[in-house]
Amino acid sequence: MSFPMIPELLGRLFRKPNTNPFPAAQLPPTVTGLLEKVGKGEARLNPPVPVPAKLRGKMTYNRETCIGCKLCIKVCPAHAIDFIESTKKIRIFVAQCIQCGQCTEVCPKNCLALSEEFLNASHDRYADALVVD
Amino acid sequence: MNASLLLATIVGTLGLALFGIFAGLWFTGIDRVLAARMQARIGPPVRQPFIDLAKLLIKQNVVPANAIPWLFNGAPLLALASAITILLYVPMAALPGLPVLGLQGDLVLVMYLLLIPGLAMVAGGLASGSPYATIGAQREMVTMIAYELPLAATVIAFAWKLAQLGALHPFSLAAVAATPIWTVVGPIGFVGLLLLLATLLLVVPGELGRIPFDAPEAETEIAGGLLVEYSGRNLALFSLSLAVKTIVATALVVALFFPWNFTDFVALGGAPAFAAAANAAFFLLKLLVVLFFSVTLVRISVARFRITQVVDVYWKILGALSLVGLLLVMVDAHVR
Amino acid sequence: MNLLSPPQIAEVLQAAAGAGFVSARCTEWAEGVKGRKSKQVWLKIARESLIPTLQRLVAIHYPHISVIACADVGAQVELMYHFHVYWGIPHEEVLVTLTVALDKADLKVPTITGIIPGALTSEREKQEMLGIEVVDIPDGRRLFLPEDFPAGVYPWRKDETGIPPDMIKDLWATGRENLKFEDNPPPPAPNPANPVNPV
Amino acid sequence: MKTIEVKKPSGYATQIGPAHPALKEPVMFTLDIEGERIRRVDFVPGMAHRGIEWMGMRRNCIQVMYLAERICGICGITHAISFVRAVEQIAQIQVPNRAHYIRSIVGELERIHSHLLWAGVAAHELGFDSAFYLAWRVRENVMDLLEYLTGNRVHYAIIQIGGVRRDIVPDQFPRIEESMKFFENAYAQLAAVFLDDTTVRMRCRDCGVLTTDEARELCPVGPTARASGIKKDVRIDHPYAAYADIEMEYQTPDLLTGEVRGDVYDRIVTRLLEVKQSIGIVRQLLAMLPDGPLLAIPKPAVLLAKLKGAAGEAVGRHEAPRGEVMHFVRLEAGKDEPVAWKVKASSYSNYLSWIPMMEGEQIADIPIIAASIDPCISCTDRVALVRPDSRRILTKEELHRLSVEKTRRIQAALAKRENP
Repeated sequence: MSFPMIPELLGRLFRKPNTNPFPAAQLPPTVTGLLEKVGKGEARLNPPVPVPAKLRGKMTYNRETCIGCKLCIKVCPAHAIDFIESTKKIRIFVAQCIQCGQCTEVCPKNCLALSEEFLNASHDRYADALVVD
Repeated sequence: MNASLLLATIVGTLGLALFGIFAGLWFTGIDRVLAARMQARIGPPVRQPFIDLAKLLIKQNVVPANAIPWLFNGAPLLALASAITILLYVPMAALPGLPVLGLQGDLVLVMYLLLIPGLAMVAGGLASGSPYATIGAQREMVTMIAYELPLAATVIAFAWKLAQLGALHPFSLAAVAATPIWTVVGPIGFVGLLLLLATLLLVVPGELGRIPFDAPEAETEIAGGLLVEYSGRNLALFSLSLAVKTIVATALVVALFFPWNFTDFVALGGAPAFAAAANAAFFLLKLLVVLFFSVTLVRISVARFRITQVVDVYWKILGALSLVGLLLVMVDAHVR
Repeated sequence: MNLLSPPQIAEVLQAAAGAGFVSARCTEWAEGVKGRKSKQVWLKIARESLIPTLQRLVAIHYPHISVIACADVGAQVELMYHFHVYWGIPHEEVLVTLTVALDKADLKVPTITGIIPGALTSEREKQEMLGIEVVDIPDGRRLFLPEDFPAGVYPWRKDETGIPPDMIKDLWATGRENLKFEDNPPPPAPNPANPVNPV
Repeated sequence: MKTIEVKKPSGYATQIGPAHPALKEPVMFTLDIEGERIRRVDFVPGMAHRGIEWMGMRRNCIQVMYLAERICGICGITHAISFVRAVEQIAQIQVPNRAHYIRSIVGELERIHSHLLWAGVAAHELGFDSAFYLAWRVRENVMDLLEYLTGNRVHYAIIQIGGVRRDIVPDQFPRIEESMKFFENAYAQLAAVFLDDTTVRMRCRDCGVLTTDEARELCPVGPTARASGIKKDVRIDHPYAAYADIEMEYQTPDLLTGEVRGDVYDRIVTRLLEVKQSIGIVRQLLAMLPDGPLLAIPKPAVLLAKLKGAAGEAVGRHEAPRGEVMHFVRLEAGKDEPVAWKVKASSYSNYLSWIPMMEGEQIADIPIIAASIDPCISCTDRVALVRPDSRRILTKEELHRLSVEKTRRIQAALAKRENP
């Protein structure tokens, strides 16, 4: 009869939990209430887990250097990039983008890059924060 | 029964019901937080069971189409009521007026009353008409039958010892509270009592349906088993009955094995109310320690048993253990 | 046991295929610093000699069936039975692919679950995805498609029995067409046969 | 197959799934049970079928590679490596050796993370939640390492046709070595919790047995086959990537327990042995990492042009954590998209072995037996079929309106029932 879990459990009783309490340790009464307090500086959100250097997050797009060659549209697996005929520029929908970074490699003018911004959740797929153009 | 005794009984019952529910929910909360911390998690706030209860009470109470409505709705009430009635018989920290019906009932009655919440869940499960609930009901009955043997052996050991010491009512809880069992046995009896304590500590998870004996509500096998069709107020009543049963099961262990009070160790001169409060606090502490070792630690350090293994463990291993404990207590009585 | 080289395997299977034999070729592919070669044998055979060739292959070494692949090549549907022999011996595994071409008028093929029960999943999938009838398959029910999937529609076929355009939903375009950006008229409907939300 | 003859015709049918706490993904088991004993089991997959092969035949090869990577949430790189190797054989692209080594290293790290994820899920199926938290806590280390090396915890996007897109540079070696050391002593603790624990042994020994000849006939792959004593491992049988350069051994349970019984316990043993083996492989490959270019054809545009000219068919294989993954690809000159693309995931071959495992067992064992082959149902379901209703796509507002209407209807019905 052996129960190897017991020493591990009792040991853990006197150590800090492993969970990173981002954004808050317990669920606040109302999330919007908490966010307002944070806005007014009365409350503070716990920081997320630190992110490594070359994390593939939200797209960034330099509109000036783009020449409208549409190569990025050709390699994008997720149809995340739309071409704007009138201005010969592109528009990227972050909600569809799968952060593969293939367009950043194929672009002859290097105007596309992946930032380290990963907090992109939103209720509206086409919110302003989620459309890069 | 004259009017004042009737009035005292009613008030006592209401008080004990509130205490059972309130302390039960607090202990469930503490149990969840301790379990979380031991698994390196933050865990919910300690008042989480109260929040769950409030949420359940405002949720819709769905009665399935092919269920038997009166039995389906009656079972949770029966479960809660019977769990509270057991509280009336269990002695708690020698507080005046407790146990409310201490003179009428004894250990055998408590053993039978312990079965009624389980039977109520079985009735509720069978009445809800879902295949998962039927399987859960079968398993609950088998679990109840299984843990009767070690529980009975332990109770008989106490009664035999008290009868041997010449007690008038060997099964009565007052007699058990009066003579702490550890002081009246020799070294062999001491070992026997240790075996019986271990058995009773492992019977508690069976009574409460906690891992490793939670086959009736096995979440990953039959999706909540007995309680799969319950929601809203009915589920709230069942969770309350489980909370009260937590107090009952641990109070039984404390009443049998640790009947001492705080005042036995430290002579408190002050007002009797102060001594009563100290005793009550000491009693709650004893409950918590028993809860930790018999429920919290056990339910996170082992996996869930199949129903056949539950019967094997209770009849073969714990059954043998408790019978050996009983024999040792008997042998000890003759050797001294 | 003595291991046959890929050409020898091709020869032995060609003999077993008899009249049904069409063509065979062996290929190799090396990877890594040491350049150890992995070996493949590709055989094209007729439907009738599928079972005898497979029985001969079982005699060489009990094969592991990976999957029955398929391709719609216009007039015919080709089934590629991918087997592996000499598994269990380090670096010696040989891929043996038996390609059976069935013309669309008569899409029948004998089941091989008698010899290798593990092929049942593959055969059931080919039945529902290509409309092939596997003769005396032990369990011919649908596998991946829902029961109420329209009969007569076979998703992997490229002809008219394939997926009709109106069943295609371009989910990535959902909601994009009625977006109003100041400098951007809505993009054209991506699939003319399936007008996206012609509001 | 092991068939159970049953005297009494009693018993009734019950059903587990498609949505059930034990199943992490939708698959439906229909069971003929008698009391607690299972007489006959039938399963219906296909609820998570997303039409990836159909979509693949309408995209060029670079796009298909990222599509392949998303067939499975846990073993993304296995599908990417298999597809890419098939296309490279057709287009005759020789991949530089450094890329082979990096592919194998990330493949082995993914095996560690996948096996630990499985160990946690299996513990949860047994009701042993502390082991679940322990396994997933230990797994966080390799997830952070993968995020450090490839920029993302799950979908690594490190594979490209003709090589890899990111390098593992020497100043990342200490971080990798530190993780491998962490995993060595974590392995000892996991082995104790999962193998020596009495209750786990009570639940898993001789439960869900797949005998050796059943395993040979039904052609399961990966740990499911090796736990029944079948020596089948693509990394050893089929020389590819960096695995051709190192010596490895088939991980069967007798290496640790001295016997092979083919039950759930042996599958736990096989997977834990593989975690230990993977640690060794990663260290070996890091030591032998050759230098050289990362990509045979650096510019994607040039690569696309070359692929457009390629023609032929080939098979790409890789040993996924759950077993052999195989992609059959056929390209035609002048066409961007593959003419034929057949994906065979490991659970595709392991599905059939559920039947002999479950017959004769108790209901309580279904979750752990179902989980013991580590099913990846999203891998195996790949065609999405939307109900062909004639109406157009429902926008969010319309869906919201429909659900509000439905709630009103239910409330009206309830009100009518309360006071008819």
